[in-house]
Amino acid sequence: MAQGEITIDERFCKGCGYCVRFCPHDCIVQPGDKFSPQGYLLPVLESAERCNACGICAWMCPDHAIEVYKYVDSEAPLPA
Amino acid sequence: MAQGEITIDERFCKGCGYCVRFCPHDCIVQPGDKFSPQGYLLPVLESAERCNACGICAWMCPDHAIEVYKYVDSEAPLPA
Amino acid sequence: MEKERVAGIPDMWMRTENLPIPSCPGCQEPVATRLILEVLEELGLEDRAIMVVGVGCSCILPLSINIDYIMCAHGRPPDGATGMKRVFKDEALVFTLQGDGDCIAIGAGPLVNAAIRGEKFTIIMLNNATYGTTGGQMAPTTIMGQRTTTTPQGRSPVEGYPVHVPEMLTSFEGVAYTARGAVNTPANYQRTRRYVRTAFQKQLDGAGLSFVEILAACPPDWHMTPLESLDWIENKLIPEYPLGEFKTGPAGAARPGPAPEAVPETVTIAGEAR
Amino acid sequence: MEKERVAGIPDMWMRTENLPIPSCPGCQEPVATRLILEVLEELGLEDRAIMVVGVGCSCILPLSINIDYIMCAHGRPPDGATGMKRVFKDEALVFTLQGDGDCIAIGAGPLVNAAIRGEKFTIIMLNNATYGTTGGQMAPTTIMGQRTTTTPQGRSPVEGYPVHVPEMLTSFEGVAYTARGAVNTPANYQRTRRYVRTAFQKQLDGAGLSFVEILAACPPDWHMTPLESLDWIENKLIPEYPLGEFKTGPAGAARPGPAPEAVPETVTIAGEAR
Amino acid sequence: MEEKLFVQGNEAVGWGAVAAECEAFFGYPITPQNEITEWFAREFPARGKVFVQSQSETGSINMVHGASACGVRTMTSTSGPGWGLMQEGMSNLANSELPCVIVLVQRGGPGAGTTRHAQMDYMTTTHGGGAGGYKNIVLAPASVQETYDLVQTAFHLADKYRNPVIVLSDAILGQMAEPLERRLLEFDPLPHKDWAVTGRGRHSDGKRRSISIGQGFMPNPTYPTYLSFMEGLDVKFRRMKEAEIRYETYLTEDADLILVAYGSIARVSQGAVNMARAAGLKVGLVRLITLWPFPYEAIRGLAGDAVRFLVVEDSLGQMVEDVNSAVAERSPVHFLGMLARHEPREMGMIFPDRVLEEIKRVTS
Amino acid sequence: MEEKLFVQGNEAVGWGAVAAECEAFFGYPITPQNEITEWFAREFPARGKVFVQSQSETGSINMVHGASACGVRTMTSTSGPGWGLMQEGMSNLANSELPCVIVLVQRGGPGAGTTRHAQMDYMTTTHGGGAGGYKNIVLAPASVQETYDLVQTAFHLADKYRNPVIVLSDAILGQMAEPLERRLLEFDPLPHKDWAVTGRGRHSDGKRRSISIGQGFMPNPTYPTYLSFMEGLDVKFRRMKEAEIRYETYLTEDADLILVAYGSIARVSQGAVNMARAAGLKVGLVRLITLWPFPYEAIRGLAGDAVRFLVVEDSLGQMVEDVNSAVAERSPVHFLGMLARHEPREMGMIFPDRVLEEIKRVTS
Amino acid sequence: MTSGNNRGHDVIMAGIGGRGVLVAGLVLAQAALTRFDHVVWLPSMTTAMRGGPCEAAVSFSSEPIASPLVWRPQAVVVMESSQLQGLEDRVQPGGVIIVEEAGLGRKVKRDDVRVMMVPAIATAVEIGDSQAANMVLLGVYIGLTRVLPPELVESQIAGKFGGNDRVLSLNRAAFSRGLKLASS
Amino acid sequence: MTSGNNRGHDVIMAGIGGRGVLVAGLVLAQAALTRFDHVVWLPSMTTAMRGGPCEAAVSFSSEPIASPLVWRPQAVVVMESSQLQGLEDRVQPGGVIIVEEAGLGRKVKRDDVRVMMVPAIATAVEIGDSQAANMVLLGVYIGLTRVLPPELVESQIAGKFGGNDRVLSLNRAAFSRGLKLASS
Ligand SMILES: Cc1ncc(C[n+]2csc(CCOP(=O)(O)OP(=O)(O)O)c2C)c(N)n1
Ligand SMILES: Cc1ncc(C[n+]2csc(CCOP(=O)(O)OP(=O)(O)O)c2C)c(N)n1
Ligand code: SF4
Ligand code: SF4
Ligand code: SF4
Ligand code: SF4
Ligand code: SF4
Ligand code: SF4
Ligand SMILES: [Mg+2]
Ligand SMILES: [Mg+2]
Repeated sequence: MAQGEITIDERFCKGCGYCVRFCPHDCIVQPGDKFSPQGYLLPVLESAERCNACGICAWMCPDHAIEVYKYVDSEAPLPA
Repeated sequence: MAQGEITIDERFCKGCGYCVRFCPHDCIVQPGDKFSPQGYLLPVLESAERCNACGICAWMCPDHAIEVYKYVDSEAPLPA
Repeated sequence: MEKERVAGIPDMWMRTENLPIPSCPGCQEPVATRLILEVLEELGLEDRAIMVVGVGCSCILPLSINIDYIMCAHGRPPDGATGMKRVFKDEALVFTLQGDGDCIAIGAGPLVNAAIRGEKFTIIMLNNATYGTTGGQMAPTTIMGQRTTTTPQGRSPVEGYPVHVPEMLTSFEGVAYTARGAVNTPANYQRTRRYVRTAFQKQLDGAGLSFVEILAACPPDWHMTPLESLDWIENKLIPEYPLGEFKTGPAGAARPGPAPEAVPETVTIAGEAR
Repeated sequence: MEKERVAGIPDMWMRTENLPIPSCPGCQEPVATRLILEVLEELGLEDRAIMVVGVGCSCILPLSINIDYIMCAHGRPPDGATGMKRVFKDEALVFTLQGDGDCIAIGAGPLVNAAIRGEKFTIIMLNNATYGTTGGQMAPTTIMGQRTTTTPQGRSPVEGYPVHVPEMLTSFEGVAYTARGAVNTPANYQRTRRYVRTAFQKQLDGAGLSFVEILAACPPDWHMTPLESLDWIENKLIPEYPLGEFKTGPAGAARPGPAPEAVPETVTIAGEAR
Repeated sequence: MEEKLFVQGNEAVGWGAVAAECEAFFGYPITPQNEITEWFAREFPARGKVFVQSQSETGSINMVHGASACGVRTMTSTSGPGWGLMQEGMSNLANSELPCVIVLVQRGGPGAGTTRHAQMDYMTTTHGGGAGGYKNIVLAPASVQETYDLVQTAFHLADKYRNPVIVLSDAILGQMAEPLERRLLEFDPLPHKDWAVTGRGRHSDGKRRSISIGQGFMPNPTYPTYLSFMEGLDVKFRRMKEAEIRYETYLTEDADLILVAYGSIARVSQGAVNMARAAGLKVGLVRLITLWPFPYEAIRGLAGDAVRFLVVEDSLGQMVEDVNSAVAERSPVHFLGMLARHEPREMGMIFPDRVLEEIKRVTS
Repeated sequence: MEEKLFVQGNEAVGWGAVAAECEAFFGYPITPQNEITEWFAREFPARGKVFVQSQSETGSINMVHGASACGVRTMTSTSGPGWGLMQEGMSNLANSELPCVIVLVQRGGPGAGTTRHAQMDYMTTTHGGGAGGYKNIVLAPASVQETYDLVQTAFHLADKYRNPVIVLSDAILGQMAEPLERRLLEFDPLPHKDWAVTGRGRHSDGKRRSISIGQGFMPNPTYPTYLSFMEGLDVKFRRMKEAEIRYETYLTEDADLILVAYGSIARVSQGAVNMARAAGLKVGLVRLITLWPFPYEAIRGLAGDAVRFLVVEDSLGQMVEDVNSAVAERSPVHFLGMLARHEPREMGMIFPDRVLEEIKRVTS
Repeated sequence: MTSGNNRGHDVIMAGIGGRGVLVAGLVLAQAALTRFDHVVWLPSMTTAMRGGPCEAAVSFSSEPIASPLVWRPQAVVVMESSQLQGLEDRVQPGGVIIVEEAGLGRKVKRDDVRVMMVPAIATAVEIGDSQAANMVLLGVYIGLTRVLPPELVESQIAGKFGGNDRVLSLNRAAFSRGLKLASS
Repeated sequence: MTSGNNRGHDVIMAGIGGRGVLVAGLVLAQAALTRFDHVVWLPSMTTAMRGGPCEAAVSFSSEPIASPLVWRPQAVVVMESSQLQGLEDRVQPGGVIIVEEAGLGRKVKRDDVRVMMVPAIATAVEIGDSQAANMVLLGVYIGLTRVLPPELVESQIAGKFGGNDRVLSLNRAAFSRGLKLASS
């Protein structure tokens, strides 16, 4: 069950794919047909149910394009 | 018996006393009352008979003021 | 369901007119910077921190960071930081953020002499193994065989060998701390964050110069995709530049204070000199 | 009795108009220079040797030395020597003769980067723990507590700590040899002469940068007599600056030639850059 | 050498250096001259020549110093901040009387300024720079072809006078591409560099050579004293002033307004002159090729009651001071500078149309 | 502050800095300014102020950069080769609009030249230096007292315009000792340095501050674009030109020959004027105090058919170019330079008697 | 003419850095070189920004070209719609404006020039890579103005990207799609 | 007068570096300061040589001193005989030349000035240190010219060398030996 969620701001994302690689729960994918206004390949949160709001995708995002939200009724402790 | 001798060029000597300190046979002294034209305290070869022309006073002289001569009938091997 | 924001754009990041960060896709300089901001926040130093940047891709980042900063000449952040730290002393936390070219090519003189003087600030060097800003020329950190626009055949011994700054700095008594980190994995990110925290702490303790190198991807100048760049860091850069702490002991603690040896006459009027 | 000249003014020394050497009484810079000349003679290099001096008391000595030389900017001999050695390659033996201030204060950038590039010449640094030429200011090599005109209370940690150049240089792969000698005793003289010979030999072998530091007395700026200066070398300088060889192994031999990793597109027209 | 290329001004520098048989290049990256350094990195090792990426511009100029002392032709290039870092070196080269070529691709200043075009280094190259009042010839090309040609000329003049020579390009000229014909220029023969430091064994007279930045305080046979050295430099600088002035006039004969400009802005100005002529205005152009020595006499000769001058320069006003000095109040001198750029961001430019506007304003 | 000292010009720099409440000095040894660095090493730490011996002059100027950004008064000093090494820094300071004072004690150039007196840095300080066409006020004292006074003035002007100010001394002035009265000069009040980088927590508005050498390419609220920055600098430089010209005339009213000189040579020239007047010759002197801005109008005002000028300068001819430009052919301009020194070694000097000789030659 | 070029053609291609606008200009210039003695290619970009505004001015003429700076070109090709602003007014009457349609929030106001709005990015994505949008626009420009025979440009494309098959066929395809768009 | 100084005294002391000529001049200048409002001490030395030529020009006057550079002094004091050469002709008629006699291979040619040859080094060695020759000559100069009362100079010596008894008594002794030599 989803413990959190993320948003990806398409104005800022440059499609590097780091979030895709580092999400420990493989929540994010780059479908390959979604482009940002500037022409970058956008990632999307595909498996939201696996997200535990660990924040990794946000720290590793070079463009500060990701915001991570934890569902408050979730009890899981957050790293860092 | 003297195996060699040295000359000290008074035009160049600046009286540092290095030759005096480093002669392994204590051949050189600075008498204290002999001045170069520029007013430096001059050293003199006092105990010439002990000189074995080792050359140390020459290398250690910062002013290249000393020339060392070896008597040719002397057999002693020279260092360096 | 209620939700709470737990990660995202750092509080100290100010986006100018909602523009994207002006760096290339996959550039890790903003990642390294983020980690520094986290440490500043953690230590509560936002109000006393002063950042000193030189010239390089990292010099545009402080435009968006909500702390005081100066940008000074290419290679000269240690000089600028010396001026600032000597003036402010304990009142400010002063750190430089420099590219590798800035820090150890044109900036080698300032760096080494800040180390000699045991200046009490922190240097953070971003090692991307190239000159990013000017389009990917060789840096002193470029690894053997790496192609750049000035080593089109790959760096060979004709151009020398990669330099290892944290290792080199260990020989200076005025240096309190050196380490090398990376941000190519979440684990390395956290580890490097600890290094930066320790480095700042050394400064707060007045222990001497503290130095952290951070490996950072520069995909366009490596002629790779961002993801390939991360692999290249793991497989090529880290083997050349091992991560870890290289000096942690206090500097200078063993030294007594001044014990004058030779007493010059006080001469107020100069004699001959060159 | 017949007599044969066995020692004295070096063959390569040209006295200008029978004037004394223009240095202070007891200055050991001419002693260190003499030792270099002996090695050049021994290796038969007089005709191929080129000396590069910076600015300092040693820069007037080559006026009297019968080999080709250039004097370049203060701290810049490694740059000048780079220019020369790259042009002449094996055809010349190129070495610098630099003061400590020249070499590691203003000259730290050129020195470190010559080490990074693994330049194939030799650097000889005269450590007299001060700026002799300008009248005895602090040098990076000034020892703790030593009084100079810019550390009138003695060097304290505020001014940092003495720098150990041969030790520092060991971390560079492009450096083939480093050593520290002295000329305060005949034995040290001979030992240092061997270091200089080895350093030149490393250059002839194309092994990389070779470096020899030589401690040398500067009596006036130490505010001592010449003989006191020699004692001070023994009792104070050598304990701070241990004599010996610090790196003797070949540099770079372990490195393969270029093995390109990343292949840039050949772009002849520049894009955006700073 | 008939090959025709389409290259950037910065690349033409490299081709010019090859034509001049330059043997060693030392450089440090800086925009907008990176194509120069990269050209040499690519092309010089392949030709058995020396390329070294220095650690800084101070490094570059001092490596050039060493290489020049060897007697080979050598050069560096830089821009803005890098030029500042070379000033001690420039002064030392002048003291040492070492020939070399420095290509300065101007960018906007001061400080880090911008990496874009500007003409803000006129004063520092012609009047200022480092300490000690030395002088150096400054050549200002206005096309890719002329960049190539003047690099050759620069090497010749450097050797002729044993003095550094500056080729003053700019970001527009350096970055723009034009066709280039690789022709070898012919120059008077030069004496053998008997003064070069090559190792004692290579000198025909068996006597050692030396090159020193301390000429004047370290006596040598040529200059036993400081004053003899100053006299020597004075004579040399005067000779340059007499022999090396270069400029071009364009439609000045009947002109009642004469534009004065150099480099890329001379091209812009020429465009404006063409437009003005098309509109029936009697406008001409003096294009400076040497900025130092400056053609004082020539400009003074053109001045007079019937003539006005308009200096066009992409700066806040530098060369205009020399034009003023040359004209000596014989004619009015107007100035159109960088504040006339078409837009406020760094990409703002002075277009020919803006110059035309000014021509009309001044002549009406 | 009534204390009267007998000190060298170089030491007067230190006392002037104390009077101006300078807080930080960064310097590197070089003759003939060593007494300055040593003075600060001795006196500043004792007063709780900052003294750092830098690793080079490039280091000095960049440490000054950092300290100035903190909002404190700060300075450095150097000579010849060291000045060359500061040129990138000067250009950066101008871009960053950072106030500071640089004391340049001129020595003979170019290159290492000599450590002795000369006036060969007029052009590099007033016209040239680093890249990018910035300007800075140059103050030229002519006595130990005036050195002290002008150091105070320099700090004031630096803060007033947020720009580096140069105090141009020379080896004679720096080394000679004269009585010094330690008087505090009064200046108009200056605004608080709200721009200083002190850490965000110290700003009253809670907003962060920044200082950058990239003004023009990195937008900031004051200068959102490069051109707005250029306009800002242009206005500032014009304001300096209008408000800050300083010079002194001596017996010029009835003079048919007017000497123009600065620094120690102005003193020599004044001696010559006195001798000439004693011999019945109508000779006067314009002594420049600001070399930049240059008193063009004042000199032009003195020019005319009945007047000649004689520029006396211990160089091969630098300031004479500006005098020529100012006079604009209204009067003949003669020049007496370093080639008139009394002997060829570096200790050769231009004595008043030699100047008198030239006065007689010119007026006869 | 306004650049003082007597007999020739001036075009400005504008976009943002890293999207190929300079290369497109260069291909054009090199193609022009086979027909004209005088050709200038002048790139220009910003200092501070990766991905900031960037343009290439290309002039070709049978007579010497005085000014490399072109104030009033016969044509502008705008690859990033935000760039239209500064360029629209500068095109000579009777000239051509070609503009990327993505992101263009408004119409071109000029009515004394030919205007074409082109879905270049979309077309390029269709072909396989948004990076080829530059060649689409170059194709449109050549198709529309016919200042040079398309074959000349095609052979330059072949020369430039010959080393990499994928890139070459991508660019070729993009260029001919552009030509087609122009004639449609 | 020739320096443009209206009412005062100019003296040049010359020697070689490191032998105290500058200090002797400074002691004189500081002594003069207690009597005159305007005093200039101007040292000068060479760049390249330890032990090269070196001189101090001292001027004092009741009126402002224009030129610190003195071409025609009232007196010269020559501590190194080789320096006489350049200075001999410059002394004003009626002035004074004081010169170290050691190494002086010739007579002073001027007959319009007072000349005194002094065995200063020898005298100093006699007292205990050749380094005190400067004070011997200063004593001779003061004794001969009486430009200042000897006590003023003596108290400067006391002030300057007060920190070191041996040096102080050496310099004092040298100065008074100089005074005596002058009156003999
Ligand atoms: C004195 C000077 N020389 C050269 C430059 C041009 N320049 C700007 S940044 C840079 C190097 C950048 O490399 P690095 O420091 O490694 O930073 P990166 O861009 O890789 O982050 C250079 C050479 C400059 N601005 N100033
Ligand atoms: C750029 C520059 N700065 C300063 C100087 C002045 N200067 C001459 S030699 C020297 C330092 C000498 O010290 P060191 O290198 O240790 O040599 P030493 O005289 O002790 O042998 C200095 C600072 C100079 N010549 N050039
Ligand atoms: S917050 Fe963690 S789990 Fe959620 S998407 Fe990001 S990386 Fe994956
Ligand atoms: S890490 Fe950030 S920039 Fe990269 S793809 Fe993910 S959201 Fe986009
Ligand atoms: S040669 Fe040797 S033994 Fe003879 S005096 Fe010299 S040091 Fe003594
Ligand atoms: S070592 Fe040389 S200079 Fe020193 S006292 Fe002996 S001879 Fe004289
Ligand atoms: S060039 Fe490299 S370092 Fe610079 S912004 Fe791009 S990726 Fe980052
Ligand atoms: S100052 Fe020192 S290093 Fe220089 S000549 Fe004198 S003793 Fe030698
Ligand atoms: Mg880098
Ligand atoms: Mg030293």
